Amino acid sequence: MTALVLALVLPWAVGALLLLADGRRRRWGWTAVAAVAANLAALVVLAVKVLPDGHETVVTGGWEGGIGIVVRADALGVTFALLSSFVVLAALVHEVLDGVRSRTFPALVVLLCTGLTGLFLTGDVFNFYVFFELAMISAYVLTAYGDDRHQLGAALIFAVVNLVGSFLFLIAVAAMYHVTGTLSMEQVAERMAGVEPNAAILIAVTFFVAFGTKLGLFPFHFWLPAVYAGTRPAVAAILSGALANIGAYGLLRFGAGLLPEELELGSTVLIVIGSASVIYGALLAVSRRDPAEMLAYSSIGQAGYVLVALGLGGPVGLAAAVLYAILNALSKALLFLSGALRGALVAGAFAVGALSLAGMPPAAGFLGKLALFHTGVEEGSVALIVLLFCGGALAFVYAFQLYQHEFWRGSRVKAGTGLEEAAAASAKELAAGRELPIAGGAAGSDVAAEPAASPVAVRAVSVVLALIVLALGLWPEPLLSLSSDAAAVLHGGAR
Amino acid sequence: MTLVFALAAATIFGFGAYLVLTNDLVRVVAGMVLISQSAVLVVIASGLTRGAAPILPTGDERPSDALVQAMALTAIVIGLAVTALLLAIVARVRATLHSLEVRELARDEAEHTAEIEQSQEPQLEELDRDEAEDEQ
Amino acid sequence: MTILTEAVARLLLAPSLMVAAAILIKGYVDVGDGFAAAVVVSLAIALQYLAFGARRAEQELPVLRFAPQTAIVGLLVALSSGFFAVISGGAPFTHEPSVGARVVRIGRLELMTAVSFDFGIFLLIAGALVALIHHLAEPPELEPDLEEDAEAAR
Amino acid sequence: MPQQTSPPARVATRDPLAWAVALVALGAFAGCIALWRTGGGTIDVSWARELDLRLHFSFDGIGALYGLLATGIGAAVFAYATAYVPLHLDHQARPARDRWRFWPWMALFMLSMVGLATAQDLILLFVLFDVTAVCSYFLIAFDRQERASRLAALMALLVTGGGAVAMLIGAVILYADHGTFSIPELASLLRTQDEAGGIATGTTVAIGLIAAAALIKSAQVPLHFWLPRAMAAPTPVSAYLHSAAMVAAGVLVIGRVFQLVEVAPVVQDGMLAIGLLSIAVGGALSLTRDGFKQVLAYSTISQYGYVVMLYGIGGRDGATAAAFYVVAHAIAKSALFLTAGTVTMAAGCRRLSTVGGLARELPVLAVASALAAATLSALPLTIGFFKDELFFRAAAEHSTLLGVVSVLAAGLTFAYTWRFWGGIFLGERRVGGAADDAAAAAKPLAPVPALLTAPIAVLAVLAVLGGIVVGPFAELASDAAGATLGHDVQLQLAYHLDARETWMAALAWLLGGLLLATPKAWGPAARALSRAGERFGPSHVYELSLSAVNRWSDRLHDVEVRDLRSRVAAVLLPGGILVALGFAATPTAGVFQIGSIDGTDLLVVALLALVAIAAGVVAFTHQHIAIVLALAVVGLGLATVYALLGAPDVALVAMLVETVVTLVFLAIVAYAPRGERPSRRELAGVASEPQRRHTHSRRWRDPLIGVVAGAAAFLVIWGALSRPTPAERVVDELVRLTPAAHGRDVVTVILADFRGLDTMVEVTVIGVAVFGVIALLRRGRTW
Repeated sequence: MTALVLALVLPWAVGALLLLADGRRRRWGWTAVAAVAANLAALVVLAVKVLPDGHETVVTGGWEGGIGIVVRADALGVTFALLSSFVVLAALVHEVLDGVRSRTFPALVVLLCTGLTGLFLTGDVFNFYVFFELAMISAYVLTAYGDDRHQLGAALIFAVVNLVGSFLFLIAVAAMYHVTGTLSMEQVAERMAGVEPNAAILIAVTFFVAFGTKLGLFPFHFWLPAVYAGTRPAVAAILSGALANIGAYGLLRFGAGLLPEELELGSTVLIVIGSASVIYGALLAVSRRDPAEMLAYSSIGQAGYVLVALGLGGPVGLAAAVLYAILNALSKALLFLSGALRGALVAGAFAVGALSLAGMPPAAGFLGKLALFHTGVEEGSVALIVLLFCGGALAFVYAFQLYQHEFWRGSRVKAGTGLEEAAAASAKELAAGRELPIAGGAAGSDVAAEPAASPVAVRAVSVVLALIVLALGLWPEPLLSLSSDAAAVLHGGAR
Repeated sequence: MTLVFALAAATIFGFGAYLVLTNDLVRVVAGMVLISQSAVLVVIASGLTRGAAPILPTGDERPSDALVQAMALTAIVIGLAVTALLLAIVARVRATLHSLEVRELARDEAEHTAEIEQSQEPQLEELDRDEAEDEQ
Repeated sequence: MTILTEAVARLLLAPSLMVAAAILIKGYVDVGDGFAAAVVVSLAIALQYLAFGARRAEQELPVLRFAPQTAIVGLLVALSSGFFAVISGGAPFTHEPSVGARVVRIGRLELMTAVSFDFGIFLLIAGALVALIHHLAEPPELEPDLEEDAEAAR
Repeated sequence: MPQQTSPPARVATRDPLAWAVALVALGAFAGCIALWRTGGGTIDVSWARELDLRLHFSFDGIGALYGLLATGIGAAVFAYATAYVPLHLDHQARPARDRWRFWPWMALFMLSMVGLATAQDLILLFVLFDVTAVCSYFLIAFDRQERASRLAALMALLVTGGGAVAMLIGAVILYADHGTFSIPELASLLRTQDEAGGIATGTTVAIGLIAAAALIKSAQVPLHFWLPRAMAAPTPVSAYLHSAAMVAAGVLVIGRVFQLVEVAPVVQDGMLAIGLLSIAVGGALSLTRDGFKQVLAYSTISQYGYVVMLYGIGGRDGATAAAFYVVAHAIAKSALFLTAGTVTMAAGCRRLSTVGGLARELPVLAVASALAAATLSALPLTIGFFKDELFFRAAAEHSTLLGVVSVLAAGLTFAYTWRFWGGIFLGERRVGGAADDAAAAAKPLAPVPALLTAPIAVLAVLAVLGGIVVGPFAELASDAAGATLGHDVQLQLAYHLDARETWMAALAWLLGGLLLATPKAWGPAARALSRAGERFGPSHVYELSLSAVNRWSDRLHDVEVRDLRSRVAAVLLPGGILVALGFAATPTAGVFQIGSIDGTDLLVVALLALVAIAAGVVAFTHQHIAIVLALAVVGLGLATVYALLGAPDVALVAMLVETVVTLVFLAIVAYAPRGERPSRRELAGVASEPQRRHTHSRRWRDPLIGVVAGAAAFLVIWGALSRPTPAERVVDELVRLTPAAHGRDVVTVILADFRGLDTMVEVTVIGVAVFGVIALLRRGRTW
């Protein structure tokens, strides 16, 4: 229990204190890192206790469950909390090393992490909503982080669209309370079974719209590219690697956990929407020149896979959904962070991310593909296999087109520089290409005006992430058992 | 009363949704406020057992649902928070773009995207035919 | 603003603080809690801003300067009264004195964790809202503060 | 290409990194021999229990054959590359550190080939298969400043990587049907099943998918086009790729899964056809190419066509011949590739048309590569002779037709091999120009380091040695065939002058000679074929589809919505549709209830009506002050409703919050009156005319979406509220427990005690929001 509480309270208190500090100073940045690291450490301790099939429950005030708020760490919650906290930590370290540009950044990241930890570990429907709002409101402010006016526009879009989703979620929670008379997830799950189907399915649809918006599924995705492309890389990494997990987790917890019958009823719709997301996201990602935008569209596609796996359901499908969400979060964080950097080893790190995205071993991404094919074959659906194949092929194309475009063609405009600067840089590049003859270079070869390398320490973060993605591909057992344990929570394997 | 509350909440929600779709950022925020009010109303309505205020309940009369009241309070406060934040973003937008129009924002974004797309060559480098014939 | 509004504003400050205190203290017994009390206080202060203008209001009430710090202190007070029981192995938000135990009273104020929790919330909300009022009293600032940036870079 | 072998290049030859990798290769080669002679070994450990993956390696015949190739040919190629890579970088004026983009990948390439050769598990096979693809991707793109290299790398990765996915799907299908990824287990399971009455269609499809992946990797027609393009790689890479690694990996996989293929005759027949097609197309195109490496690349396609065809023939003959063929081809082809590299380094040319008559100046190279060419064209006293003998035997045993075809194929091989060799070493001496070009005749050759010749000589010696002492090679091939077939095979090879195969070989040589002598006769036809292939062939299809995908992507991107309103609409509208779907999916009769209204409720109803009207005013007013006031009416009206419903706490807070919201709204609205300053765009002098056109169509669209959203919300809310509240409600417990929590106002007790955590988070949200506002308005300065 201590670990459970510490995971929550430590970042909470530190984040609150940091609100007063000037986060651009290194020491506050590192304080924030320490807070998130402590949160991660506490979650690891918790995970050791909880996995494979245990759970740890605390009811606030020492009341009975349902009277007080149930805080419940089970395999599913801990998995997502660990993942999100890890991604947040990586992005935070990246930004602190690179130089924080705003006072509130570290505090907001730490509070966002608090919100995420809380919502993944709560066993109460309404408490989920409040923690969710804590994470979201921090994210809204974070999106505006940086001094670009595009970031401001991105923040506005992000906030408005997601708030619509949030309020829909609140309505659904209220409706759920009305029909079940309780807020504790465990009791809700028991009582939902007896609820008249029409009301239940309408509530389920509302939840789906809310989480679909969060996750950025087609056709709720239109906010996503502008936001991911508009913010700074570290924020984009947090949004796609940590915050988007809310969507996946929400669909799993509320869909498969609380509304399994409705999920089953809507499985066709889920698969259709998921497939549409897969193809649409991947296709749009193909010719995007802005890496952040490409990654944003790719996120839409990857979210589609999660939904397809969820729609297929069953132990294999649910485990695949969890696995896919984890892999996507890790590779997206890696790609967003390394895509903004330059210098030796960064290209390698990005390549690992691209491999993972394309589902190519030895990067861990292929496990997701394997699991999905497995699900598809078990389902006996040729159409689905063809869809997965096409989605995968497109992922190949966009991941490597971008990789080559970014890292093999010499200079590139670093994300976050002003437009004027960017224009000047590309003009310079062009001039260099035309005028400077390169000894021995054949005609038509591009000139590589080597851009300034990013600080070594910043690059090290990306490299470490890349090594983790590689290591998970080479030794997948922990990841696989984690995701199947997490899925087991939902299909009753380990309640 | 069920129908009345559903109608009222849905109407407010609908007006809010309409406002969010307008061009004026202040109206967009107003729309969000309406949507949040609608959600709070649903929360209150979800415990719709009219009764005395749940203070010192004696047991004779069933009090109104205190839990939804607590939830509604929380929701109202969160609504306040997001409204303030949205308004601040709008204020910043107005200060930077000198405009309160969504259209202006969209145009700005479109230009930004176009500049990015133009500043970089296309991703796919198509082989010149003659080069492909028999390279090297 | 006219002298009348100034006078009214000045006159209203003390009573509204009293009302807020009342709402805060009787929260557990009757309608109202720390949150409502804090809003009342901040509305009273907002009235000062409206009546005197930001600069004069802040000159007359220099204590306002500490609003952000107050907010964070409030948050920490609330957080610690929520979680202190964990140290002795209890659940978070465990209530002291516990169920059935005798409550120490000072007049009508009952001393228990929930009260300090509520007080923390009061501080937080009041501080935050006052800070909000302070910042809304001026138009947004866009120019980067260069000297501070330079300082931060060090 | 600048003519220089500068001292720095020679210094770089002593690059420890390069020699370390080469020595590792040599050591690995020795290790492989040792393992082979001692009968190998097996590793079988669990890899990922969850997915039933195993790390199952076994150094059997196939492992020995391909392991020895990967390390042995690897050692020769790496030794060559120690000299080649520094020169290459020097010519391109690239820094020496770029060699780090070469050696680690080469080492990994070799390692993964050995792994692939010994893998016994389909997923393991897939993983290592892809690792070789990744290695080749980076190696092909070694000259990444060249556009052709980048494109070639991408193509190789897409085609072979995509192929590998087919293998994965096949593996998963087999697993779903048979519960194992292990190849030996699958083989015995399928054989049993086959004997019991045939295998399922799904299984055949799965085997076909795996075979397809292998064929793509082996650059078989029609998915061969990535291979000639991959010649953009530095020559040692090409040599390794073609003889022992990448392309060989394809046939390796076929050999490994051959027992599965055997039970699916359709797949096997398909392989036979594809092999024949590849022999013909590859051979014919090879005859038309001018670039050294292009000639050799198409020859590789053709040569692996032989191997595929042999597996298509199958049986003992086919499997042995295929294994032997791979060995002989690897030795010869690597030597020829290295020759091309050396000639390019010496003469600075890469085309047959610009070089000739170099035999006198490069005698060692000429002899060594002649031996390699002899091996490839199956002349006696080389190991190549036996490869064709086995090939003819297998083909002729299968059918007369195939025998005839095989002679034609061998003739083709003879022709393109000697066209290559003769073009470089015979004829009029010229460097960097056509015949009759005086400058070209006089242009000197650059000096070539000995290391650019020695490995070729070693390979040539090996080829001849193999032609004389064929025993070890035969043993290697029979071991591999044994592993392929699943039972022991004996292979005896010797020269029998009277045998049918010898006559077939002689006929092939004759045919090849004829082809060589009469280029004018077949030239136009072959070139027409080549042109047709470029215009309509698979490579063109690849490029077309890639650019089509890019074009579609752009087109879709252009129609993506990019303003806030459409983005919100994109949530509301589909959401509404989904709600309607959900509504329609379940029975609705008697579900919705109107509820009763008694006297005291009338005030509430009236107030709600007022609130709705005020909301309407908000919606249709454009004056900001009016909007704020109408919003206040909505808020206060609702607060009154809450008060009437017995929720005084909510009413109080709603009232207070409403006041704060109104104040904040007024403050923000008051900052700058609208239109006071021109917008950024107006400052730039850009008219906003085109956008105005859309406004009209919006006039109906936006209210419609509002109505849809409202209707959907109505359905959900009404649907839920119509359900009776359950008898057992948690709130009753809360009311009961309130005195125990020392309180009287249940709502406050819930907020501060039962659900204190909610309250804690909620006030934190307020704190974050306020500090967020400060961050936005004041760049975070707290006061």
